[in-house]
Amino acid sequence: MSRFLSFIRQPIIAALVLIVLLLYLGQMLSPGFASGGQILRLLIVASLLGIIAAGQNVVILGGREGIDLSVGGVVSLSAIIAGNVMNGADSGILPAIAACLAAGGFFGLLNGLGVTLLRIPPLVMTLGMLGVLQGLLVVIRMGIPSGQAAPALSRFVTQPLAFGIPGIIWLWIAIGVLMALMLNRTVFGHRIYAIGSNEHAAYMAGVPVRLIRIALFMLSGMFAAIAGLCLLGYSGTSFANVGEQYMLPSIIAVVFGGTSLAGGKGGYTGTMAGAVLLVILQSILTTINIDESGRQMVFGATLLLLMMFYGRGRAMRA
Amino acid sequence: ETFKIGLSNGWVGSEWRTQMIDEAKAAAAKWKEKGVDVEVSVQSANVDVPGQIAHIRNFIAEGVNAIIVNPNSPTAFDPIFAQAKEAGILVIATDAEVSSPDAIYVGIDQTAWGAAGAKWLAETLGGKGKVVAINGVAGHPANEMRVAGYRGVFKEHPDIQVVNEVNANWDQAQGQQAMQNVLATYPDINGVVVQDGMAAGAWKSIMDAGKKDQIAATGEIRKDFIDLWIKEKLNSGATVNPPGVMASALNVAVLMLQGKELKEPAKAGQYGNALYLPIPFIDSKNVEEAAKQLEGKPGYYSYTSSLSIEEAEALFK
Amino acid sequence: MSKLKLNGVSKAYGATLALRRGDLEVMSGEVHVLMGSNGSGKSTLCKIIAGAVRPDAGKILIDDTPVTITGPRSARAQGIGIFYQELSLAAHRTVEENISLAALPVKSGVFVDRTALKERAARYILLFENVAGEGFSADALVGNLRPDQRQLVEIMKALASEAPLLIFDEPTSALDRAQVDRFFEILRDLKSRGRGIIFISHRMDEIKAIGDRATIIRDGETIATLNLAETDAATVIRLMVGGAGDMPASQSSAPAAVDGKDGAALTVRGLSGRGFRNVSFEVARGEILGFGGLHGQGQSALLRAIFGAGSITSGEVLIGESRFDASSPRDAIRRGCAYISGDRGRDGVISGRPIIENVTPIHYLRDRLMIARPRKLRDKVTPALESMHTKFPSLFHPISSLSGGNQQKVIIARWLIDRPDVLLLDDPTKGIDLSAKADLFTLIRQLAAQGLGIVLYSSEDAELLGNANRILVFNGGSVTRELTGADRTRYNLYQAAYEAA
Amino acid sequence: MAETATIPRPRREGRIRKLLERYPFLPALVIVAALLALNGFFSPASLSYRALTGLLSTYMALVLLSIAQTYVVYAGDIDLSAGAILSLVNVGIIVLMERWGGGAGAVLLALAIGLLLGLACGLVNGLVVATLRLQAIVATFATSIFFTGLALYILPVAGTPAPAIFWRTYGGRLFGVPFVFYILAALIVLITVMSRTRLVTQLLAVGDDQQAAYQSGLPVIPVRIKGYVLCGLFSALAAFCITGDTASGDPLVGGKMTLYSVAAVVLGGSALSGGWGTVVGSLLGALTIGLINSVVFFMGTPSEWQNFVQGLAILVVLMAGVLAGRRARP
Ligand SMILES: Nc1ncnc2c1ncn2[C@@H]1O[C@H](COP(=O)(O)OP(=O)(O)OP(=O)(O)O)[C@@H](O)[C@H]1O
Ligand SMILES: Nc1ncnc2c1ncn2[C@@H]1O[C@H](COP(=O)(O)OP(=O)(O)OP(=O)(O)O)[C@@H](O)[C@H]1O
Ligand SMILES: [Mg+2]
Ligand SMILES: [Mg+2]
Repeated sequence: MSRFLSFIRQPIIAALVLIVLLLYLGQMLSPGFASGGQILRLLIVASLLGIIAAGQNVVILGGREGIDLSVGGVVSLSAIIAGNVMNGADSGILPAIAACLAAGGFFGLLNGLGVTLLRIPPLVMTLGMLGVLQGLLVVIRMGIPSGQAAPALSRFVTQPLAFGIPGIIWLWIAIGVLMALMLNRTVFGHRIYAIGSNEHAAYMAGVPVRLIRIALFMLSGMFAAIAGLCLLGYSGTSFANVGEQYMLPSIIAVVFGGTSLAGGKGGYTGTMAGAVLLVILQSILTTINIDESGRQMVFGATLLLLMMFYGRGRAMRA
Repeated sequence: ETFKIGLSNGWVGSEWRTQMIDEAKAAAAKWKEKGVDVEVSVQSANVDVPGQIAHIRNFIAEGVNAIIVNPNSPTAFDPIFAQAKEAGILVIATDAEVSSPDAIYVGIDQTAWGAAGAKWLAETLGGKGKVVAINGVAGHPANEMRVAGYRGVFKEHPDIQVVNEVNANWDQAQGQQAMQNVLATYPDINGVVVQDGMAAGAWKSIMDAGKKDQIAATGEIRKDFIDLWIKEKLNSGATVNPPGVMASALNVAVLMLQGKELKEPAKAGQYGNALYLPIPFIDSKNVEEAAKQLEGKPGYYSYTSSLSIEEAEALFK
Repeated sequence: MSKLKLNGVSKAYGATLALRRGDLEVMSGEVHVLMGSNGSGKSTLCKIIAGAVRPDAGKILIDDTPVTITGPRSARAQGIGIFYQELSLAAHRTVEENISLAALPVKSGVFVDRTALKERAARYILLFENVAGEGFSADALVGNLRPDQRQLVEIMKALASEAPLLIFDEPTSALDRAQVDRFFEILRDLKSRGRGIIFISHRMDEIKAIGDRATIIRDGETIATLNLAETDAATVIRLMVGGAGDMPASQSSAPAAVDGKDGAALTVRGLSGRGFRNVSFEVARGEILGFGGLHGQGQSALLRAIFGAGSITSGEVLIGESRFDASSPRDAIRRGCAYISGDRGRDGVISGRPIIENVTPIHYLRDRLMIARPRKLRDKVTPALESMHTKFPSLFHPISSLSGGNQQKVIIARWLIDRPDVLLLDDPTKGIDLSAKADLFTLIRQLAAQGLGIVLYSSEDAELLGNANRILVFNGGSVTRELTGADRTRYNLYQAAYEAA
Repeated sequence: MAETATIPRPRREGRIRKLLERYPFLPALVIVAALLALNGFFSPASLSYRALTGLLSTYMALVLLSIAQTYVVYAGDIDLSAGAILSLVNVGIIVLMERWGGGAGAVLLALAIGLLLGLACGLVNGLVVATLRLQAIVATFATSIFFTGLALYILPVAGTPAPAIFWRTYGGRLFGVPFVFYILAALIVLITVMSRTRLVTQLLAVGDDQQAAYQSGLPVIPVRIKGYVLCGLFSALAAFCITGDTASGDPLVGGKMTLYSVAAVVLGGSALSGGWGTVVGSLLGALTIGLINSVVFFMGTPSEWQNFVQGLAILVVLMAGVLAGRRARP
């Protein structure tokens, strides 16, 4: 029982309660907001964010101020690569997945190498990489035919697959289960937490610190690549800069989920709840009819308010 | 005759901008046939406002004859344009108007752009119905002008009710999400005014909700959307902000550098320095024609138009 | 005169009752020793007095007046200065800035008064003249200093508070003899000037040397206050471990030399690297080789280098017959080398993680595991922890909920699941209590008997003399003397350590 | 023991290290010099007095914003709302100057209010991060959204010219010397004075190890709040410069500048983890970013490649800054 309780940690409960409250609020403000179909559609959007946040999550867990600001760039890149590889044909989906994962993994590898071999702080390394990726997007767009999503991919993302739930939500659930297993039940997972909470001690206990950190950045790149692929399915066509809007929200989702930006503490289940929470909040704000300036002020203040529930650090005086 | 023209673009986040630069370069090449050597020098990268001011400074240092800029801010360039003018450089803004009295604007009237779409929608809806608007970046001048444009039109149609206006930052995916949310809370809307860059996304949500026959919405000028439009027989109409505006601006610039004078000086617009270009409009009547122009082009390619050298010459005395 | 009085102070961290009932009275002009095994609540008590920890209940009286301490600042204002067991230094600031950190001298209201800062620092640095070691200066960055030098800075910082009541929570754990001697001189001087001093150490000889009275604390409760001059060590230990508690086995006579007929477990030939040079020795299977000498003479650096965590510029290392130049700890562990560091905060504890995850990393590596099955691991982990008599609520509690000593036991336990061939001990008992120490050395001897080659570096002479078959004395990065058989005396050890220093 | 086996440690490295320890901004200085040289090589005109004045007046805002960022980074914090504060102050003073008629008195009064506005924003950030203990990156991102909303409320669309007296002074000359040089001089004096204050030492100590600083008796929360307040004040100063250089109000003007300010701090050799760095380094870092943008152009990079080359150059220089900076730290 106590194991069960410690597994379902506090922030997740809090996030779930808040999700219900927000849905209720949304329904009050604009009837129809919390209808079944709409909730599914919100979950699709949340899956996109949540998949990116999975990568962000492991990088943050790995410590040494881990953070990946380049996810937005990788998402955009992957959407463009996928669109061009599949170009509207279902037969192109598998090659597209391979190409996206390879690209995401490659840029993750570069991030990881910079962070470990050259010891560049992740914030700096990935911010720089974001700039490079944005430049690359412009370059590879020269003369390349634009891509269309394959119909099967679009169906996977937007149409029900089983039990009335779209494939992407199933995918997200599967990722959630795999992440929980990886973090709690594999040596790799334990090593992520180890390097996140005391890198030097982990090193002295034979943990391949660099290798793992590189792997984390590669994972982040690959999750972003998967999200980019799904985003292509969501929007049908690829376009430059699709990923930009996900950079900071992916971090916020992780924080909302109770993972500490200092590393070594937290998990993915909370992040999933955090992603849902964030998406619901954003949609409520789009549906209420006030000026954009008002929306932004409400959004900023609500973010702060919500962070008060979990994002808080420890008091210096124990 | 040799002219050196600097092109500055401060944001590279969309294909439209790339096409804009490409068309401008192509326009410069055309002048060769006329025996005029137009050398373009391009600065195009993501920069902040100081970064784009630095673009202009670099051009001044390089000693160009004219600068054409797609500005990151409408007002931030007044002092630097003054310096450029002092240095004898012709400054033309395109795509977004600038407040500087030392520059002229050559491009479309964004207010009219917004109005044209709204007018099409109002007519399509027969002057009554519930409408939502999906706008670009709040506070961005082009967005605010477009908003003013459609508001003005709807004011003339008292039976059209704008039930909500949301911002989706000219991002296709955000437009799609915004449309989803809107459809959930206003299931009975009849029309959508959505700016290009987001219209494809909004339409995707409309189609996903199975409402493509109940709702009329403005559209995109990208090839992939126009193809979809024809295929799905969408009830759409798209005002065109052609990426060719910079090419038009370049042609005007060369003629001005040759010492020609405009028949009607650029005096339009809120800043009194604008030379407005015609705004093409695509609706179900001429969408096939638009598709023909775009045949063989990549999906991100936009329907475009620009002043040819001859058309530009016609504006001058 | 009573300087400080605590009445029924208590503190719980979540479910752990760190301090049940703390009663304490410290007089002006005395050195009052706090004694207790690891995790008994000494540091908690001190931090409560210093304002760093908020007590749940209890009264604090200073000069017989009840006071409320709201934080470290308020404690300072009420005349309390403290040396923290885990130090409280800013690594990128200079020694002089650290000494005055809490009350930087200012001029014109906002600017740091550099002259005053230097003068003040010079005063305290002077106190440790000649014993502070190479590289210690007012403008050195603290992060560049050795652990013992850092501890000296923390001492100076506490002294600079010029507080009437000074608390020293294990200030000597990294200091060498000369430094301890100098520090005690200073304490005696302070005492004579009427300051009240609280002092914590796990070293009996130090307690004897400096303490006036002692308060014994057990399981978060203060048991008794004794006059040290009238008590013997056995009584104190009995009080610390509780009435029927098992007495720590007093160190049996020093072990005999090992003949080495089973061959060498570890051979080091002409090894040089950062911090040590040209060191050669051999450890036979079953042998415990001691490293002695003052602090920072290359012992730790050498051990780390062998373990693959330091630099080696020349020389060679063999484990058994095969050449072994570990490029990383990972490499070293795979080939059967183990290294237990006394600096658990840096090298050992994976803080915030469950105890079980703190024990398993070596097992993961040596068994090449991919999947972590808690049930299977529990069967491996529990015996290892029990062999050290570790006290822990459950395997899934975070390690940070344990006391320092118990944390160290957890760290040691991680090396016991899969037997190594060579065990390197780098001052492994730092901060662990007497009975834990006894447990550890019993275990070490057992391991030696099973044929491991063991290298033991300890800053406590008694540990070396009591356990090592041979002792290599280090000075300036190389071995200056080898003590075997009857030569292994306290006198010889000191003499060898100091001769060239 | 003979000297034969002393630990090999080249003396040169020791000297460089000492030098870096004393002047951590040296690498940034070298990079700035190299970029200036490159600029001059590709386009001699870009090194003219006039061009340098222009560079300075354009990037003075980013310089100030980077300095603002440095003070919070000292304490191990970060302020992702610095750019939003800049925008807010920019529209705030523009609107006030306009409303009060644009005379010299109005300008000065508006500037004073602008400073107060920056201070208030900094205070909000400080309270949220230090007192409420929210994680700095996300909390200041949230406040940045709030501040941007407020800026949009004050001035919904860019526009409203600044009084001529204001921007003519900023862009003009005094006794024949461009005004920005006076600003630069004043700034250097100001940061030198600042570096001697107790607050800066305290910020650095807090950044080094917050818990240790608290246990030592430092007023950690007030110190961090003061760091954010300083950041707010310098962001307001940055807003004055951008207002001087652009002579108008734009509620989105600072949005893109925040991340550049963080990059500039790192380029200047400061540690994002806190406890180590210099303000001068950040000043140079901001100029580096400006110079990279120019050099990419003057090199004649094809337009499609400019963004890529610019990104790559910034990444490479960031790496160089970090690597050089680390050699100096213990
Ligand atoms: N030589 C070393 N000595 C001591 N600690 C080290 C050493 N190398 C690394 N560390 C510690 O381990 C952390 C991670 O280092 P690193 O990335 O080198 O690990 P690694 O992947 O095991 O590398 P390798 O096995 O190649 O040495 C460092 O931040 C540091 O704390
Ligand atoms: N921050 C904390 N969180 C949770 N528990 C703690 C914390 N600090 C101490 N404890 C617990 O409080 C108890 C007393 O710890 P304390 O550090 O006071 O012991 P100690 O007597 O100083 O031991 P040592 O001799 O090992 O330093 C221990 O059981 C420890 O696990
Ligand atoms: Mg203790
Ligand atoms: Mg290494």
